[in-house]
Amino acid sequence: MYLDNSATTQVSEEVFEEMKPYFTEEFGNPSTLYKIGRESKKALDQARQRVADAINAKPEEIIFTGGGSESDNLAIKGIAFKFLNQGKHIITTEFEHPAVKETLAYLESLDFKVTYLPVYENGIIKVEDLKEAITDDTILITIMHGNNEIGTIQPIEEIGEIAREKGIIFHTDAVQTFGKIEVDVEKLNVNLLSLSSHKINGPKGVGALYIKKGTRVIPLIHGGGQERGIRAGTENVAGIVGFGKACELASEQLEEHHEKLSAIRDELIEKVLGTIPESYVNGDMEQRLPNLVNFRFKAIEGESLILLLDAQGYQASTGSACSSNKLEASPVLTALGLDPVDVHGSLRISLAPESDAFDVDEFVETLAGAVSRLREMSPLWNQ
Amino acid sequence: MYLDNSATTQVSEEVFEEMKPYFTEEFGNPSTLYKIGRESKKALDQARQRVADAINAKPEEIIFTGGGSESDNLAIKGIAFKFLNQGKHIITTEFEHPAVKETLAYLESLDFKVTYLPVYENGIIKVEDLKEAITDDTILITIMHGNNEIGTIQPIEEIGEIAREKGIIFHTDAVQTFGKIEVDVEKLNVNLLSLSSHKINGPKGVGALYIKKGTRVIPLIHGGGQERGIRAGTENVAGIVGFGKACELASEQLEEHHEKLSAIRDELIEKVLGTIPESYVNGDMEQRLPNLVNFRFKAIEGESLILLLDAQGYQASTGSACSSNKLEASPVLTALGLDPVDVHGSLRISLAPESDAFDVDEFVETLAGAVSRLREMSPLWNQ
Amino acid sequence: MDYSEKVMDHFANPRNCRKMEDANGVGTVGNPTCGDLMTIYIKVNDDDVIEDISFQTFGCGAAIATSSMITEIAVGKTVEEALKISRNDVAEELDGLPPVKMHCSNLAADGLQAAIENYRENNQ
Ligand SMILES: Cc1ncc(COP(=O)(O)O)c(C=O)c1O
Ligand SMILES: Cc1ncc(COP(=O)(O)O)c(C=O)c1O
Ligand code: FES
Ligand code: FES
Repeated sequence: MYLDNSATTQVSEEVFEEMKPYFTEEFGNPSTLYKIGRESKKALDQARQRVADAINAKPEEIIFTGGGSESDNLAIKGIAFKFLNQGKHIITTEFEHPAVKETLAYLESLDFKVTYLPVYENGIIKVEDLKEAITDDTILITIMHGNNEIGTIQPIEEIGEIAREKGIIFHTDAVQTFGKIEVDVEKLNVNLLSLSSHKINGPKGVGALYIKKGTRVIPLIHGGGQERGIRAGTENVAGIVGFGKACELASEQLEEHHEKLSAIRDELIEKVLGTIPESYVNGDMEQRLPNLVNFRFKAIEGESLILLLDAQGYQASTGSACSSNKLEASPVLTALGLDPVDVHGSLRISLAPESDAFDVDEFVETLAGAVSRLREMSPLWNQ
Repeated sequence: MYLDNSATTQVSEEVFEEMKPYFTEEFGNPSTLYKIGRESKKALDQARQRVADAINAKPEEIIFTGGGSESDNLAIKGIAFKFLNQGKHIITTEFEHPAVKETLAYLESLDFKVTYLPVYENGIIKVEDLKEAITDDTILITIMHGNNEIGTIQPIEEIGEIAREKGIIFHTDAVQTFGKIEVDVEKLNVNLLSLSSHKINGPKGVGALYIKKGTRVIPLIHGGGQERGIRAGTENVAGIVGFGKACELASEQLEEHHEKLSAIRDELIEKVLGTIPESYVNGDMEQRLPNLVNFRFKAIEGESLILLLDAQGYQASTGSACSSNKLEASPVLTALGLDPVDVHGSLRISLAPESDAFDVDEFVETLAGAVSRLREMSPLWNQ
Repeated sequence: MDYSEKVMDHFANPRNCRKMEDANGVGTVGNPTCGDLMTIYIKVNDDDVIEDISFQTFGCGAAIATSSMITEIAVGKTVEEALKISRNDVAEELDGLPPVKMHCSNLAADGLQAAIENYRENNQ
């Protein structure tokens, strides 16, 4: 049972069927004049329309990229370098995805100033903090929509209104929310919004950046005139077609999936907290994604928990240092102000629409067994 | 008959078969710990080995990207921004691909100085010019291996030796040569070398940058630690697997294809020049790609020629202004010093290994017919 | 480039494409350096009606199709009427042109005007 859909998802059969012809048959370069090229161009246009429809944008506001990370980089560097001589202050949160965080760290090395808003114990910023942080030098606010580790959702609409009033450009990373909850660029009041295909049952290596009409960015990849000159390179036609289809399916099924997944999630939370002593949920209980829950278990370490679960057929992830190649505790959980020891005992479960077969009782039993086995080994556990 | 393989190629059946499982089955994120993630990681490692083997590099010197344009941008901006305070002079040629050219134009707007070496009528730089252009401020030489419009090949080995002697970093764009002639990073003396998958019967939206051990670049896409921290983003596993397979096949068949394609090309040149009056070949006749030839016909315009050929079942391309969305005559042909009018009468034919069925006589007959029809309509043709 | 069927038809089977030896008005517009050159020939009769019209064009598909189309539109019209043929008329008759190719229809209308001007100069 795959329970790590926030890391990546399976390409659905419907999406793959739609992509297939674009490898060995309809392989034309969309920039070419003859029929096979024009067919590729048409496929791109259709995909662009589908992505636009899914977020209530216009097709010409969609720029296809090589993934969510590239979209974030294009948005942030694109604005920073555009406004190079007009202001150097950027506002963000303490717990953005590395694609945002590391980009900002790089900009700091180029003398940009970045304010990191606190996210408090519930993993949500306070709008008051944002208001106070804004200065005359602020050129960009970049605040993620849904957090990838704990699933909390920021008040994007409100932030967007403030940004608009002050005339500041606003970017949000909607990679985790898109396809899970409504993402409507008009309602959210954003100038820029990042999407990634492989989180919604589309192929890896494709993403998009929504760029509101009138907002201008410096390209990240210069070259040919593809994507209105904003992103050069021969288009990944098959991947873009797959992404378009995945967007269409995700939009159509949004409500149905929301209901189904949040019901499973709630059952899971109830049973875990009821069965396993000293277990907690990280982040706000209301403003959260329907498909994701991040647990915390006292006195155990995440990587070992994950390995035990994997051995029993459940694939999940942790924010623990020891699971990544960096050996540094999850900055997201650290930002919540958790005791560093507790940060290591986290487990992220993220569901997919196809998680129907997920038997919560069976899983909670396995999980409880694994947790108590690890606790028996742990010198930190004295209960 | 598709004769535009320098624009893009068909994914071969063998490549597609190899990619297939990585969409709906082996969909794990290579950064994850459990089995399905480790399988993806293994697939990445194998692909990296294959790409490395194909250019005589080490696997850790290969960084996967979203295509040739991204590779060029990563190489050039990566070095320019790394050496920001040590020098601001870059040397290139007059007729690079837009992914290099536009990147350099952007750097010029940031106060970098760029020297554009002339390519003369034969489309090849003079090494003496390069030597003279080098200053104490030169941080990078970027000169393409094979030109994408006329197929001429630059003396990369020699340039590499000069760069090495002077301690200047050297990048080459080998997107068009790779898989057509030998590309050996050791022999070529390069620090950085760009590759693209879709030019060698691999999928679109994947490429690689070879970065010689010891050469350091600033990432273009910051974020997670993928690709040794040099290129963030969840890896396009299926695409990379396809690229790896395409590299393996291209290397295995290099000599065989070289022989076959250059024989067809030579026959084509002989028959076209022999049949069609006032027809010419653009660029050097010796230092050239085996699979590409660029013709020039007096008094006709390329786009109309391409449309006529398409109507007869042949897909090819032109450097004529009127075919692109930019309406600006091919800078490559202009760089050769051709009369601007002649630039418009160009036709690029690029073959693929699967071009066996290409009947040269039949094609030349069609081409001759199309050329004379257009000449009859042309006010510039008075013979 | 998405050309309409009509554009492709006029491109592949151009009407009135020839040099006219006995024309009494000839106009050439465009610039071969930019990839287009168009010559329009007209023969105007004593009633000021364009009795015969032809063209020669060096240019893209749209340039050839618009030349061909304007000869069809203009034939049988008086010089006064022909002068009113606008760029848009040509594009519309061809069921539209891709945005980057709109200037090619300018070329055709300009070519016809130049031919008429030349005719008037010849007959002053
Ligand atoms: C010489 C050269 N460099 C770079 C590129 C760009 O590669 P890609 O289309 O994969 O971005 C191409 C092809 O378009 C090329 O021919
Ligand atoms: C919130 C968030 N932003 C950005 C990304 C990066 O997307 P990609 O892996 O497509 O580069 C991810 C996922 O990895 C994410 O969860
Ligand atoms: S305890 Fe082994 S890596 Fe942390
Ligand atoms: S003649 Fe140049 S675009 Fe039509």
